[in-house]
Amino acid sequence: MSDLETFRSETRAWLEANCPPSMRGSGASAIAEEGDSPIWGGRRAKWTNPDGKLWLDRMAGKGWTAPTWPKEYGGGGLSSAEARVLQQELNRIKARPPLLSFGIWMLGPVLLEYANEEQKREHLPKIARGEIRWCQGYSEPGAGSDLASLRTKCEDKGDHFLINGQKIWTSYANYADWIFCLVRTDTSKKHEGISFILFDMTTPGVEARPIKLISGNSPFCETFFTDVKVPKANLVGKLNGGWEIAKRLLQYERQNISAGGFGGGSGYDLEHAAKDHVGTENGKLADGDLRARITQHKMEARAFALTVRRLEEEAKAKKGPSPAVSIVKYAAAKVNQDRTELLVEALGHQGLGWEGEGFSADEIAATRGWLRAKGNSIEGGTSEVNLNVVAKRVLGLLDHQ
Amino acid sequence: MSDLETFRSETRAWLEANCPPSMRGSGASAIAEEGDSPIWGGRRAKWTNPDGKLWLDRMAGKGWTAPTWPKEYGGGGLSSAEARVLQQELNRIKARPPLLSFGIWMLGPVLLEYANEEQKREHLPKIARGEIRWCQGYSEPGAGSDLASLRTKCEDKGDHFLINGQKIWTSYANYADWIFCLVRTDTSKKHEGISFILFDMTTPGVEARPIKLISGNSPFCETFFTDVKVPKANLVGKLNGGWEIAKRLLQYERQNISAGGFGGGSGYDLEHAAKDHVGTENGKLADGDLRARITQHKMEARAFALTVRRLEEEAKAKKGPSPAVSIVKYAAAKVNQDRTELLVEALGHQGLGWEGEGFSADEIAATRGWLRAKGNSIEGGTSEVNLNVVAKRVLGLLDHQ
Amino acid sequence: MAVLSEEQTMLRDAAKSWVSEKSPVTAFRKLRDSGNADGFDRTAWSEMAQMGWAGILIPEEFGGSGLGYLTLGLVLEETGRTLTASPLVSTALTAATALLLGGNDAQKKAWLPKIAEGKAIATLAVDEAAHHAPARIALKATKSGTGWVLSGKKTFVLDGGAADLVIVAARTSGKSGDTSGITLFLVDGNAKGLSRQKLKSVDSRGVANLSFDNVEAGADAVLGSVDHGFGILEATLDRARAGLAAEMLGSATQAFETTLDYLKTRVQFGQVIGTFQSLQHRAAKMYTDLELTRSCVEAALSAIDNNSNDVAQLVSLAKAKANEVYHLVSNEMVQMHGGIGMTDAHDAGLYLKRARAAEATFGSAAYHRDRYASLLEY
Amino acid sequence: MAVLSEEQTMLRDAAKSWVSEKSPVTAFRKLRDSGNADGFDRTAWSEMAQMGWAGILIPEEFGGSGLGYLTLGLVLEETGRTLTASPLVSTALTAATALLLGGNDAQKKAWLPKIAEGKAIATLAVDEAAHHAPARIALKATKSGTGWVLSGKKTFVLDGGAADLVIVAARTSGKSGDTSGITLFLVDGNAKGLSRQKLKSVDSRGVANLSFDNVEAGADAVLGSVDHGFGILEATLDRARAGLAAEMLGSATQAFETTLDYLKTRVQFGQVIGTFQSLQHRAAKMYTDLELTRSCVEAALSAIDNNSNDVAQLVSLAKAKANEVYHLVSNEMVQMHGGIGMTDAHDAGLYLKRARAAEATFGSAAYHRDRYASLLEY
Repeated sequence: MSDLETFRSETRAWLEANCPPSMRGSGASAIAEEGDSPIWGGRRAKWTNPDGKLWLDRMAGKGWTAPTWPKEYGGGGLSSAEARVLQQELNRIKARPPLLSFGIWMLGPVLLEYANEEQKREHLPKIARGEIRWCQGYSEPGAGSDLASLRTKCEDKGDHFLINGQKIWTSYANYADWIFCLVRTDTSKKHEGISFILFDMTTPGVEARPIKLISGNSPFCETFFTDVKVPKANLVGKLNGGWEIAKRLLQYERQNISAGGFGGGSGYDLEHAAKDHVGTENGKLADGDLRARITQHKMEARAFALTVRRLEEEAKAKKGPSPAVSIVKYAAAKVNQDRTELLVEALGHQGLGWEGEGFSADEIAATRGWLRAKGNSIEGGTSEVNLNVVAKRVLGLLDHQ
Repeated sequence: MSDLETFRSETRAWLEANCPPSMRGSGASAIAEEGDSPIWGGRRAKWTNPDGKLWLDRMAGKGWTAPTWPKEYGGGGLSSAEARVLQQELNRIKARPPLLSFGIWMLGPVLLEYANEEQKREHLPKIARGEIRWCQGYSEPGAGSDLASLRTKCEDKGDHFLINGQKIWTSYANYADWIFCLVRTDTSKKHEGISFILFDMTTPGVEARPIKLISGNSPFCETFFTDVKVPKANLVGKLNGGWEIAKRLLQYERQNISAGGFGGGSGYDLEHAAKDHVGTENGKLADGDLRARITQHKMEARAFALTVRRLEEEAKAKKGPSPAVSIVKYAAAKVNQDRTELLVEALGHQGLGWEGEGFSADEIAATRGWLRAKGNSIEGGTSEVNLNVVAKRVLGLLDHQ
Repeated sequence: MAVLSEEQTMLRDAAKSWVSEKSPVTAFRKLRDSGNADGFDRTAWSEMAQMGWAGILIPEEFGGSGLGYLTLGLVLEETGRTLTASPLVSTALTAATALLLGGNDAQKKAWLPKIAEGKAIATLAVDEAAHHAPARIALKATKSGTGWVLSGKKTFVLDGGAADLVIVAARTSGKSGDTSGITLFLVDGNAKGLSRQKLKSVDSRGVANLSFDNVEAGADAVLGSVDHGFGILEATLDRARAGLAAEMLGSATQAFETTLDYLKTRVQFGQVIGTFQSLQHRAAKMYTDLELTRSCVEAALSAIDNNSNDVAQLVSLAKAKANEVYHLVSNEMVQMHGGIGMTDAHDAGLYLKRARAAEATFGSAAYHRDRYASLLEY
Repeated sequence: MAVLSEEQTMLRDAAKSWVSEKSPVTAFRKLRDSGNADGFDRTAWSEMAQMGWAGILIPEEFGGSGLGYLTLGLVLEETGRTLTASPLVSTALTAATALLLGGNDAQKKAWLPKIAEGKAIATLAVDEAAHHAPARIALKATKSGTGWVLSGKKTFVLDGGAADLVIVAARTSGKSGDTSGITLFLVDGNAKGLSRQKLKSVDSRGVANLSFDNVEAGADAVLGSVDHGFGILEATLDRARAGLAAEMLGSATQAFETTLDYLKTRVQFGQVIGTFQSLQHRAAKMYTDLELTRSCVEAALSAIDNNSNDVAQLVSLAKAKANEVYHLVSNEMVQMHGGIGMTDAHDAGLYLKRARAAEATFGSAAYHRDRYASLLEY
């Protein structure tokens, strides 16, 4: 039996023994919308279900919340092959993710690459154990697609930095313990005047106001900084060297999206919803028009999933990401928006409830998920920016003069 | 009985008496592709069917080849209301157009507006009588969408102009008697260095080479000018004042397209072709996917026709074209391309014949028409240019800086 | 824009100014946040009625102006621009049409003047499931003595919670799916045995599920003739669809104009984003679709006014195109506004939500494509 | 691009260089203008066979290399890039597959070595009308003595005019539309009673209509078992569809790259037109579709090589996506080239014509969407 197969059987056995029954079964993606879900961890985690804490601690104990990170930083030290096996085994028993964390998805990888030893030892283990919950301070009201035009000021006051400004679309800032933040340390240059810095959200002068979305949820905040004092040791990488880190982190963010595409919304299965509400004629959906469009979508979704897998294999073989990864974020957004639109259409009026009597939980989730999905082509780089990137970096087309 | 109704009954009676039986019944649009169709008139017209000449002469006699032009220039002097009645009566008996003519559609209107009295008296009656067939010398190999970058040189040699250069996409130049042509009379300016000039295609130094299209037809030519001597009296409007005339003429060209949209290709009716080849299940096309797309197209085609009618009514009421006319060329091209694509799809392999045994004439016409239609979004201003125009002139969006 | 009579132009302009003064989008937002159970503002509705809008379809003898459908469409387009939620569609358009097409003199006398005055809210109750399907009527009406007893349910009835009069499509013979055997009944909104469940829909309009438990209706409650109600029902629905399409055209047009303004002001990469060609072309295509749709909506409304024989075709065309263009524009409104368009504080979400609700009402685009194809027999 | 073995990489590179040297688009154009009746160049075909391409699917014992479908797909992608017209699809892919899946040892011995050598042209004759419909088999095979007699017609048979061997799907029981009652027969291309009408198709490939007038076939001509040929037929078609999808992917990729080069060189308004954002976004979307399609094509071919149980699904996915992307790219190739793309002298028209012919072969996108939905039981 190959090492990998040994690893698989051991993993399977361990999961059988250690994954609490209440942590099995789907729903993780739905939970991801709720800010107070225990699975996000952090200082202020509310353990509505103690099994959540148990599951997190057991997985963190093995370093499997961050399977491929080095052991010395609280990771599992697994090879990507082993990590894939672990994920397959987790999927097999429909285990909930032990920890949802921007620290693991986005910050960790760049700290491993750009942070100094002290910063790694300080932050990575706490991320892996789910002790500290992080949020991302990137966009500003005037700096959306054009992120590098950000203006949040960071002044060198000798023994500390002083930060003043405003961020927007900071995910769950109202629940986060720390923030990784892009700040302007030189106003004379654009990209070369940006630094990447970390600080505690409880520092005086930090205020996070949740933003209510059209879906009714508030996964994002406006975050205000007024004379926030930050130790100089919290700067990651070089002063004015933050843009490179910022771009790399966005790559990880997009790869993270690519891993599964956008989920969220209702678990309601599209063709079954259509069968229930539109009916069938000798086995086929009665509405041939809708059936054709559902199929077109399902094919595109399948093609997307196959592409993500192919790109992973190629990246593994080539020891580097294929240029095609830049299409993934765009495609992921389109696939999820098409799915949620079709689901709402298939449900008819039942898919257009806001709350209260007359609508099932799945139906409400479908409505909310459809609305939430509109953000997929905006958050983390708009689809327009994605297409610009493909045109210029991959296809080699030039800027308009 | 209103004057208009009197006019209608008189017109109907006259047409009954004067439209030869062989000139009734459809087919005009198909004929439009054939360069040697008698209905184009001109010095070299081949009257394969003498009725064609008869029909032309009778209509020209009443000035009804150019119904709304003033009588003194060979027109019918009709009001637009009367002209509409005439058209309705022609349609009623499925009369073929007595004359297909770029002279009537495009050149005539601008001559009426910009030419001097002598030029009007010289050219308009011959156009109306179909004695002189005209072609359009606009595009050049290097000046397509960017028409104003044209380089065909026109030098003032004191007693005459000397023209050197090359035109492309000159419709039926190989059959035309005269050309209306855009030339560069000042190389120091772009738009302000263009003049609008007329000359005889038999002038020494003029050569027209047909271009074979992907459809197999050759409705266009490359036209070469080598030291072509043109009388100075042939300049229309001011020297270097040709761009205004050029733009106005393009408007007439697009309005002319708008009148009926792009036709051509097979008369084969879309849903009947689909019924024949795809079959039906309890009255509906067996292929629900194709049925939905055919319907989407038929709805768009109907919406387009209704829009053309509405714009005409509004223009009449407002005494001026609605800004919305600028969408017509774009929409007309899309509608015709969708129709021809769907027809070929509905016909399956039978819609993919080039010539010879195994395919009916209608099927071959469908194939050729589908290929020819690809040019609809290119000729007379590409769809991209149309959309730019709408964005800037109608929606008031600015150029990229 | 169709060529209008002076009377129509005056009414359209009056609507424009009233809507912008009295009923901007902020008014609808306030209504939504107030949790108003009716789903519309009764004060605003009485003002609309005073301006004669509730009686545009109703002949002068019954207290209206009888100006017709194209005229009502002009008003609906204006109210649609600001998402004004009112009984215009349920009462002044749909119910009034049913009474005009099917009502006897007594029925007209009883209801039309009240509707024209804005004193009565009325609605049509057709569908019984999530998708529009006028022939799928299972709600049973059985003879009892001289009258009838109704039992069954109706779903997503516009203003069904507030309605004083509910015009109910009931099954008097045959089975669900048959076009024959359907009869229309006038039922009092407060009739015994009728229970109404007000729904919280995504677009905050007043819709309700109604359930009928042996609701009694007299012989005089029958609208039109027994078992042959489908003709009136379809004709009524076609007029309702055309009017709703006009409202949707207004909403889509405003959504487009608001987005266009944003394209002209929002700066990124040192440029007003409206200078980016891909956005310009998308905007130009939306404008094209809006113009095509306007032609269809106006043609459908005029065909109704002229009793043309192609009303059904033109109405399905108009509703399908209105669905498609409002769907597209409402999505682009969010996308082109970027993050701000995702916030509840911005209007984009309100247009998006109204779009889908209106698309599903009286037939989706797919429903009308199928109907159009069937009318053309393929 | 899938992760390839060294052997696959070598073969792919060999194909790349042979195609660019010996079979550029100009070669196909010359073939077309020469009015060659076969629809392919026999010298080129024997060169391809010498390189082993005709035997990629055929086991070594029968003179092939048995490298499998993903490998053949690599070659087809390269030949597709330059629109190379050859019997690869009809013979090396489709007919070879049918023999491998259904043939007995004698039949394999008789034909596979000749195919691998490039000495025999073979094809599969299925459809009898304008649209692909594998169960709609009316061509009748009736028992006569120990053998059979075939009568009926087949349409648009690839290389049907040049084929030495025609594998015919015939009806031995039941009625057209039934999946049972279909039997496959090996028929000599020159058999008595078989008349072949070579067609001039828009893409100039060698297709023919065949009519069978009491064509005799011995008992040993039956491929597989009587009345149960549909299983082999569908399995064969799925492999043919996947291979054709690979060829189409190659054509679409080249059409895209040629267009991209033009965008980088053509100047209008003082700009290289590739700098216009609307064209950039359209190009980026085409690139995205090409990448998605590549994943589907490679997944389908690998699934065939691995005998996965989802071959049918993945193949319909791959063919549908290949149809859609080649359709889109071939249209954009003409549009983005402008006037020059409309001329017969330019390659755009050749790609456009091949696109539609390939789309219609072995099932349109709509056909495979319908099949995919049926496989998923909705």
